[in-house]
Amino acid sequence: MTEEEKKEDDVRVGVFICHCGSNIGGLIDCKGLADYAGTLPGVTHSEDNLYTCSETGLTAIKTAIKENNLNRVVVASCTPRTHEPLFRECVSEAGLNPYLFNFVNIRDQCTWVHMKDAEGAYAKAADLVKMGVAKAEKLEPLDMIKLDINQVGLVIGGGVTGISAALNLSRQGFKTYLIEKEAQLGGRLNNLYKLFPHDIDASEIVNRLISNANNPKNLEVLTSTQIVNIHGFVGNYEVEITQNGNNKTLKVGTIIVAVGSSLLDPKGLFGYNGQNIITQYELEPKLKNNQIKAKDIVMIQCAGSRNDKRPYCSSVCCMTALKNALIIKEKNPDTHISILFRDLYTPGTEYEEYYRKAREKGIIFINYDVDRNPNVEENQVRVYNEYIGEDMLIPYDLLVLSTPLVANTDNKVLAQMLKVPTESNNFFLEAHVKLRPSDFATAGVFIGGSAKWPVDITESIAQGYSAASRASTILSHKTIEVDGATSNLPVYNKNLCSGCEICMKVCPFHAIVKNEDDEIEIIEALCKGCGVCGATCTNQAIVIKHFTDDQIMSEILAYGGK
Amino acid sequence: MSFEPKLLGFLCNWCSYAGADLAGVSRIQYPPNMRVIRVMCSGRIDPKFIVQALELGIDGVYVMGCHIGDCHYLEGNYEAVKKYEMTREFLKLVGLDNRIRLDWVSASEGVRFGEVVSKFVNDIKELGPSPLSGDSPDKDLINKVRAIRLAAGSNRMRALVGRERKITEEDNVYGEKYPLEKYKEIMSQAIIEEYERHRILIALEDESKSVKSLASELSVDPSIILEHILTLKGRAQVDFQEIIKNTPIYMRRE
Amino acid sequence: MTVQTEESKSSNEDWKPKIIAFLCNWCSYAGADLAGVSRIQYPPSIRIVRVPCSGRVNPYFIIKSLTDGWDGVLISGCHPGDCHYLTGNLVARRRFAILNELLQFFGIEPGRVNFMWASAAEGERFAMLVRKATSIVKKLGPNNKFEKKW
Amino acid sequence: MEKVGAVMVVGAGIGGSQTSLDLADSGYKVYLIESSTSIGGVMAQLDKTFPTNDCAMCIVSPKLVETGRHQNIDLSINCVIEDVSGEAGNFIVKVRKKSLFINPDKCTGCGVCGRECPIEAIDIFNEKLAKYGATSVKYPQAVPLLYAINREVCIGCGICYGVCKAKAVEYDREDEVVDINVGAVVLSPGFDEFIPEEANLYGYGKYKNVVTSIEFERILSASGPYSGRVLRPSDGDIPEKVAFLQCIGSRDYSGVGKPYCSSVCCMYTAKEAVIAHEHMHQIKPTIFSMDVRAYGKDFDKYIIRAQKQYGVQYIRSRVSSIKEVPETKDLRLKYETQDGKIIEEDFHMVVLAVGLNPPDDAKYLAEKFGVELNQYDFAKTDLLNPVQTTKPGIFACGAFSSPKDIPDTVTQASAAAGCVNQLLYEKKGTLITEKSLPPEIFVRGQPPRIGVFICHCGINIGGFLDVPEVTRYAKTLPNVVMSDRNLYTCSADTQTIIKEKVQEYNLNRVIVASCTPRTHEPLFQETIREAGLNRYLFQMANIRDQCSWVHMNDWEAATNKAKDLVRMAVNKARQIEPIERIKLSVTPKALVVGGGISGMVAALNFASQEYETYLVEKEKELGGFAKHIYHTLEGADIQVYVKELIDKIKANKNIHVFTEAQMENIDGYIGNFKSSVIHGEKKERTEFSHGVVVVATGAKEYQPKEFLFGQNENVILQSEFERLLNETDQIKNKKSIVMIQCVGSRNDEHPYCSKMCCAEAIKNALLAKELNPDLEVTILFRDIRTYGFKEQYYRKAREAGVIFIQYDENNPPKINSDLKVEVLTPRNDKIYISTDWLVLSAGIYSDREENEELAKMLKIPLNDDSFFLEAHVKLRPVDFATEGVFIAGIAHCPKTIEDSISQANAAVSRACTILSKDEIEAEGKTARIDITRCIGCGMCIENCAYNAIELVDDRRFGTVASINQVLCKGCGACSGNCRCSAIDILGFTGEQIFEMITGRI
Repeated sequence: MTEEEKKEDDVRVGVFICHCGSNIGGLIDCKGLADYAGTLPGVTHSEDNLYTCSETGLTAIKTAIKENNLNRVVVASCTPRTHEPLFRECVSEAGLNPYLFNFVNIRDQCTWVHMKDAEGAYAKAADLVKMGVAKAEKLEPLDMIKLDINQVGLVIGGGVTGISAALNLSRQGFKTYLIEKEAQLGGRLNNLYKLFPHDIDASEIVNRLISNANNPKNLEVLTSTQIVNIHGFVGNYEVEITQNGNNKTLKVGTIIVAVGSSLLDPKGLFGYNGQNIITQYELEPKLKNNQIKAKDIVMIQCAGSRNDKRPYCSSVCCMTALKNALIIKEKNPDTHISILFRDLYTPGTEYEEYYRKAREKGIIFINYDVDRNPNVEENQVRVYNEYIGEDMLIPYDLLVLSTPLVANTDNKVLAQMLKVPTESNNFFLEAHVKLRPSDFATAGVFIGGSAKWPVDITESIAQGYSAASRASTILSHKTIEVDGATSNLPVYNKNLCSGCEICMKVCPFHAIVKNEDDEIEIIEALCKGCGVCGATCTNQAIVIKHFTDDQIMSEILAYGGK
Repeated sequence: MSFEPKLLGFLCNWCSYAGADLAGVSRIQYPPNMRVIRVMCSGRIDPKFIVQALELGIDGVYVMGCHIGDCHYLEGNYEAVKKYEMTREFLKLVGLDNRIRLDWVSASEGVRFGEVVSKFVNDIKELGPSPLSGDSPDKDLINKVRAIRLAAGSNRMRALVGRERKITEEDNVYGEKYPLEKYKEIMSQAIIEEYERHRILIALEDESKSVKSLASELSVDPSIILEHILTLKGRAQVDFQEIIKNTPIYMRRE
Repeated sequence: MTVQTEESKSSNEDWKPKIIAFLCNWCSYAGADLAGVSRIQYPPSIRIVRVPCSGRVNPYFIIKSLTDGWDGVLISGCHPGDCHYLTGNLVARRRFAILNELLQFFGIEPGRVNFMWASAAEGERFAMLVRKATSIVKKLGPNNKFEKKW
Repeated sequence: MEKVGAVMVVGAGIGGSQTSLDLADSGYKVYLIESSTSIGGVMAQLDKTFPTNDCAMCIVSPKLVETGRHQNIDLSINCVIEDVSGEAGNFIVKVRKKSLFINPDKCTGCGVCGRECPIEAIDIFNEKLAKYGATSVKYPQAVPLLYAINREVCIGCGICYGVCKAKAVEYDREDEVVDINVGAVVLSPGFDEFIPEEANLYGYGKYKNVVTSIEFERILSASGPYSGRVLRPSDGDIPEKVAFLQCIGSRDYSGVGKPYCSSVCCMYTAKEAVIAHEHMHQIKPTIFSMDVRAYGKDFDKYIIRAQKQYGVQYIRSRVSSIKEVPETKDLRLKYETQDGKIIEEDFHMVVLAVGLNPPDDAKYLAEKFGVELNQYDFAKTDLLNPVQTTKPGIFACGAFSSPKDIPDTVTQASAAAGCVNQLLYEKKGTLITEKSLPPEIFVRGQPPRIGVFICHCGINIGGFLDVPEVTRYAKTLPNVVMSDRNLYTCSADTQTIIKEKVQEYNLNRVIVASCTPRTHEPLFQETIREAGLNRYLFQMANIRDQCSWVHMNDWEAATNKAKDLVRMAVNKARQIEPIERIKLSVTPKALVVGGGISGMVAALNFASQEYETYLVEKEKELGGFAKHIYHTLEGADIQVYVKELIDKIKANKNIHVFTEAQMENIDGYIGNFKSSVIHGEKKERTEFSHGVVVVATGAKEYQPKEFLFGQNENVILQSEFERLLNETDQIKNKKSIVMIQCVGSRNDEHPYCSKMCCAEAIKNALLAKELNPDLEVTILFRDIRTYGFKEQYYRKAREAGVIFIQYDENNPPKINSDLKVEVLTPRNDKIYISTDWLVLSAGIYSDREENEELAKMLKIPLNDDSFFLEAHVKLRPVDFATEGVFIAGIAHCPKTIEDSISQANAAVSRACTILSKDEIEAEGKTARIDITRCIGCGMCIENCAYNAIELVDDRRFGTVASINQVLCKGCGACSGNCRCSAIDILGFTGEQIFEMITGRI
């Protein structure tokens, strides 16, 4: 008997009631229930077994299918959440399409919870079986959506996160493209002098990463490259790029976003003038070729961050300030350095120790309150000190502002191309902060580094690897199967659809698009099957496979029907 | 013997269904009156499912989903709330609104699942059997509930409820948040209008009638009936048939 | 050279009459358009020929239509006084009064050729007239008075 | 300041559209600014219009379509005037074009967004009786057919963007502010009707069945919410007894309404009553009125027909109160009859004839344009030139200056254009761009190569019939070399595709199967002309409005019908020939017949535009009827005005005056008239040629036979009385004067109102009272018709103690030899008034023999009151059916002096649309005679309403008919009964129609 199912009207349902030892059989008369099932319309075979999920139970199902050439199977036992895959596998082996199977829960949601009311439990079980059979009659064969995967990875952004992700992916054997907007890799790292907490030379890290990136066999680096447009979906992306003038299209399976973040333009912040009032980032190159001669240095933390315009902490500026202060102190110990801070973020073991070292070196830390910002005068800073209850005047001939990292201005454009969301500060928004930090809701796109949230180098590298491994879960298959129970706009409903695009707006996975001849199209590969679009479609044109209106209505009618 | 309510529950697969299973595993006992239909997400519940159940005489319908923010599909339960609120406002027109309920039960709240189901069974017991249950429920009420089901499924209502959340909580096409109370006003106005219009369509199914006879049958002011007849004529669902003694008679057209 | 369409004339219930309609451009043609704009449905039995004025309809057109196998003819112009060309429809009215007698003389059943007035705002009335004409011609059955020309 | 050859017209109702068309046809660039989203104004809301009862939509939409498409008219809708600077000849107006949130270039008006919009907003066009979506068009036949989003009610759900296939919806579309440089401005913002909300003493707003007259228009309209069935808003039943209440918010001194008379309510109420009865024969209309002011041409006849033929009952009484009967929602009216009885009567429905207020933005416009408003907030205009506002270079026409009906509005619209001509005539033609067209490809004799373009129109056609199948089918038809289908054939990009295909397949016939040719034929004809094909090598098949939209649920039948329509179009296309439009030269000179005020004003207007003008007057000197009038009711000095006109004419070198002159002969046709006149005592004869004729021959004062006129020298006419008052002081020793109105008017001999006698009587009565305060003045009247702002003088006369007694038409007052007047009052008790002078208000009559002579020469008709009959009472009130001949003054019908002046300027403006062109193009689709078959029987001549046919002798074929292409309109009435089928109409030839008939078996 081949896979093709029987004719539509010739529905032949088989019902299998499970005793589950005494968990069900102990409370209700399973035999009676099986006989009752036999009387239901469309049921040609019903039986009860001690343990349907056992080997004997499964073989019983397979033989029953063959003997009575059943084209629908209903199993009444425990919960589908654990056993549905098992029974689908079983019916499929018997040549029946796995979706022509329906599960009725008469244990966890019936016998186990109505132990003192056997009669009520039996009545409930009977109704549930009746509803299960009614839905079974309306089931249609579905096939898993096979999706061939282009086993090529793409990493956008050649900063430390991007390089690590690309290295990781290419080392796993996947052909990987690494594209970078600027002329050379390294991103923000090129600008830094030393890296906390071990004061390793930034250029050393960069060169190591770049050298690795340039020689492994299946990694192709494309610098000064811009993305024009991205089409397609998981496993089948086509990314149009331009590299100084000539356009190319890369065919890739997954995309890792590692575009990092950018510096806040300090104009108008505490009288910034670029000469003796500069930012930490402008200080780094000066330290490198040690042009710093200043005697009194003042640093102001949280300059332009943790206010209502940018209500977040960039997590790297405190450590950067300490690092630079220590380097200066080392060069000429008698420079007076005072750091005005609101809260000093040095989490973890090494960072806290770094802070302690700075204190020992005599760097003065003065706390200021958020609504009494220090104000910068000609060559002194006036700051209110809570402890002494009055303003302190700290002279400076060099003032360094620890400004925050902000989201790239072009994040929105990339987000639109990838059809992924950005949060209120325009950083990229991951699928779930705890459970899926490196995924996007839209399948096939992953995220790492300060493109998601400002993080330091170690965290960036870690997130790079995480994104790479998440991507490899897809790239490692030639084809992947996506659950068949997705939403669908069938041909026979095409003239019903008015094109109002409400389904597009209500689908969080951007699985519904308008194709070029302006018709609504559902990308089943991206659809998770939640069915919200089906319940929302104004002209009731969208069908939710395996949970169609018809099927659910038949369950209601079976229960409520007189 | 005492009244045993017939209840129907729609449980979302990832949270409330799992909660129900957990109640089973923990052997929490609760009354057996509720039959469960599993759906992938509470957002899948179409208002017509709920109203169809009540129309068949089921005494109560319970819709359960994940807590806000937990939804496996991110925003499914947000949509469920809006559809539930609309259904409730429709059912208020026939006094059946207290027979439906919406609640969030997470996969770890086995105990709570038992409690809420028991409470629902008791509340419905107190309320008594649905006026539509029994073997000869009053025909007028059946037509009213059927009108509600058709109205809730109408193109206009599905558009309004489909866009409500995004427009009032995020932004509409002009980039502004539309004030919620104003949207609710539009919704309530639309609900009443579509309800009355579909009652007219049902009343015209068996025979053509005049505005005045429809007004008395539906106990709605004749001038409002006239306005509805005009709109239905615009939608080519109703048409003018003839004039008998100065009174135009309208017929159903499909 | 005329082309044969596959539609053949079956004489049973679902036979659809083919009616040619001469509509004056300024009033009745506009009325037909308004029926469209207001989505008023009427039987698909008529094929409309636009003429500048009902006065343009030469009696010979009507007779030619009947001899060439149309089952019915409809001529519609502006209400008296509305005519864009002042008196075109009055000329037509006089002409068709005489033509009616001639048609009876030929043995054409009354109702197969009908004259009517519809203004640009009377979409619904136009649809009602088409329904009426179609039902009359349907009752009269196919036009087999003349030997077929094709 | 350099003058600009462009004009701005503010407000695109029927007035604004007419002015724009006149000016655009005379070579000016016109910027037509409309505040709402479609042109047509209030007239588009009307079902039928008085006095001819023709359907408003039938006559106004062709004019609106023409306005929308005219090459020289730049129409902008949804606009607000922001700022005005400059002076006559050169204004700069800042206009804000508010965004429609829909791109006008892309929107094809297919309407899917309106249908899918979930919002239901109140439809103001249908006066709140219906609802439409937040995205809507004002009414189905709107011009331009554009949808707009009403931002107040729109919730921003985005559905319209999704469903619009033309991607025309742009939510972020900004307003556009533009500075427009024009030489003159014409304000025609129309009026707003009085809303009786506050004065709900008549229950409006409280009782459902009390509606205003404008709402009743929508109830009557076949395209209105009730599809033309008159239904009661309370329960949808047909009201048998309908009461119409006149003067709601007019002639109201209580401060709620306005003190003036709104001029049009008497007539539109009579029309609404007539049409209501016509739609539903069971309706019995009753009209509660004071005076019935039916003063216009054929208005009185209309009232008489309403009473006799349609059973309309008039009760002369003011209804005191209306109460609603709760159960039946009927209305109980309480009123007092003429003979003093108080009656309570139930009606099913009440219609309040609301008056006309100035437009809501009158103050705003006045302040922006710097024009003054009069005490009633209407535009203040010059007493003797009602279109000239207080600011030079800015004119006002229509209801903005005073409440008036459509014929007067259209006349004033042309008058305003006439005045603009006088101001900017040097700049004519400077700003308009002639389209440069490629030479026409010669196709005659080539085998037909037909291209067929089938339209989807988004889903409007494609959604209901199988467009690909129809396209495939079209390809199989003989001579069709190419057929393809497009989403929107009328969109701008598809026009380029059509042009490319014409080149690529070198097509010589093009067929478009889409919507109605009425609105889209000119667009496609223009496109194929730009591709080098003669305009007329084009055919349309209407497969939307007359196929897909009306057979929505019958996919198969609709597809078959579409195939048939396409084949019929192809069959006809095989027979079409290119048609040349005949060009005619124009002699830039004008002839004005009649030297009264109208004639003189017309002649001066022509001359001021440097057109040579011939003025022919049959008397010894100029002046005409107005010579013996001293002042108008409003106080303008006519004697001085007439003298000034005569001096200006004598001084003007462009005007040749012929006095004591008689037209000997006028022949030729538009643009090429040749006339000869016999003038002076010595009866010299002069010949001259000219391009246009203005008939201003005036009319005569009625010489009464009744009331002992002629036998007793104390029985005098109003004109004589005015002379006595102004030149003698005999009035001082008179004790009592009695005036009798409607002498020689509104009777069987002259069944029309002479319009100016009431005003004359009240003017003289006031003057007499002023000269001799304790003089007793009694006016015996049938109706006092002091319409518009003249109402205030009627009020003054009453306050001055003049006694008004109404007499019934059937027993008029009697007079005996010793001047004792016996009159029967409405309460039918007899009273006797002795009088020193009996003053008769004699009407105006027109002498048939005198007019007949001129009528024959110009081939123009007279109506049965022997006044001249204009082409169309509403839309062409100053034109004759015969092109190139125009009418002004009381030769058209009795009217006041300022109206005559307006009509004179209007006639000149209409004439300038011809004189301003070196050559004019005649309509292409005209009749052609095959003289070999014509036997010269002359049957066709009677049928031609435009006298375009005459019998001529031909050398070879004897007397044959010959058609003047210029005058022929192509209606085909002549060809219908040509016995030897010698006449054919190009574009609708017999051959073509035969092919369409036989093509379909």
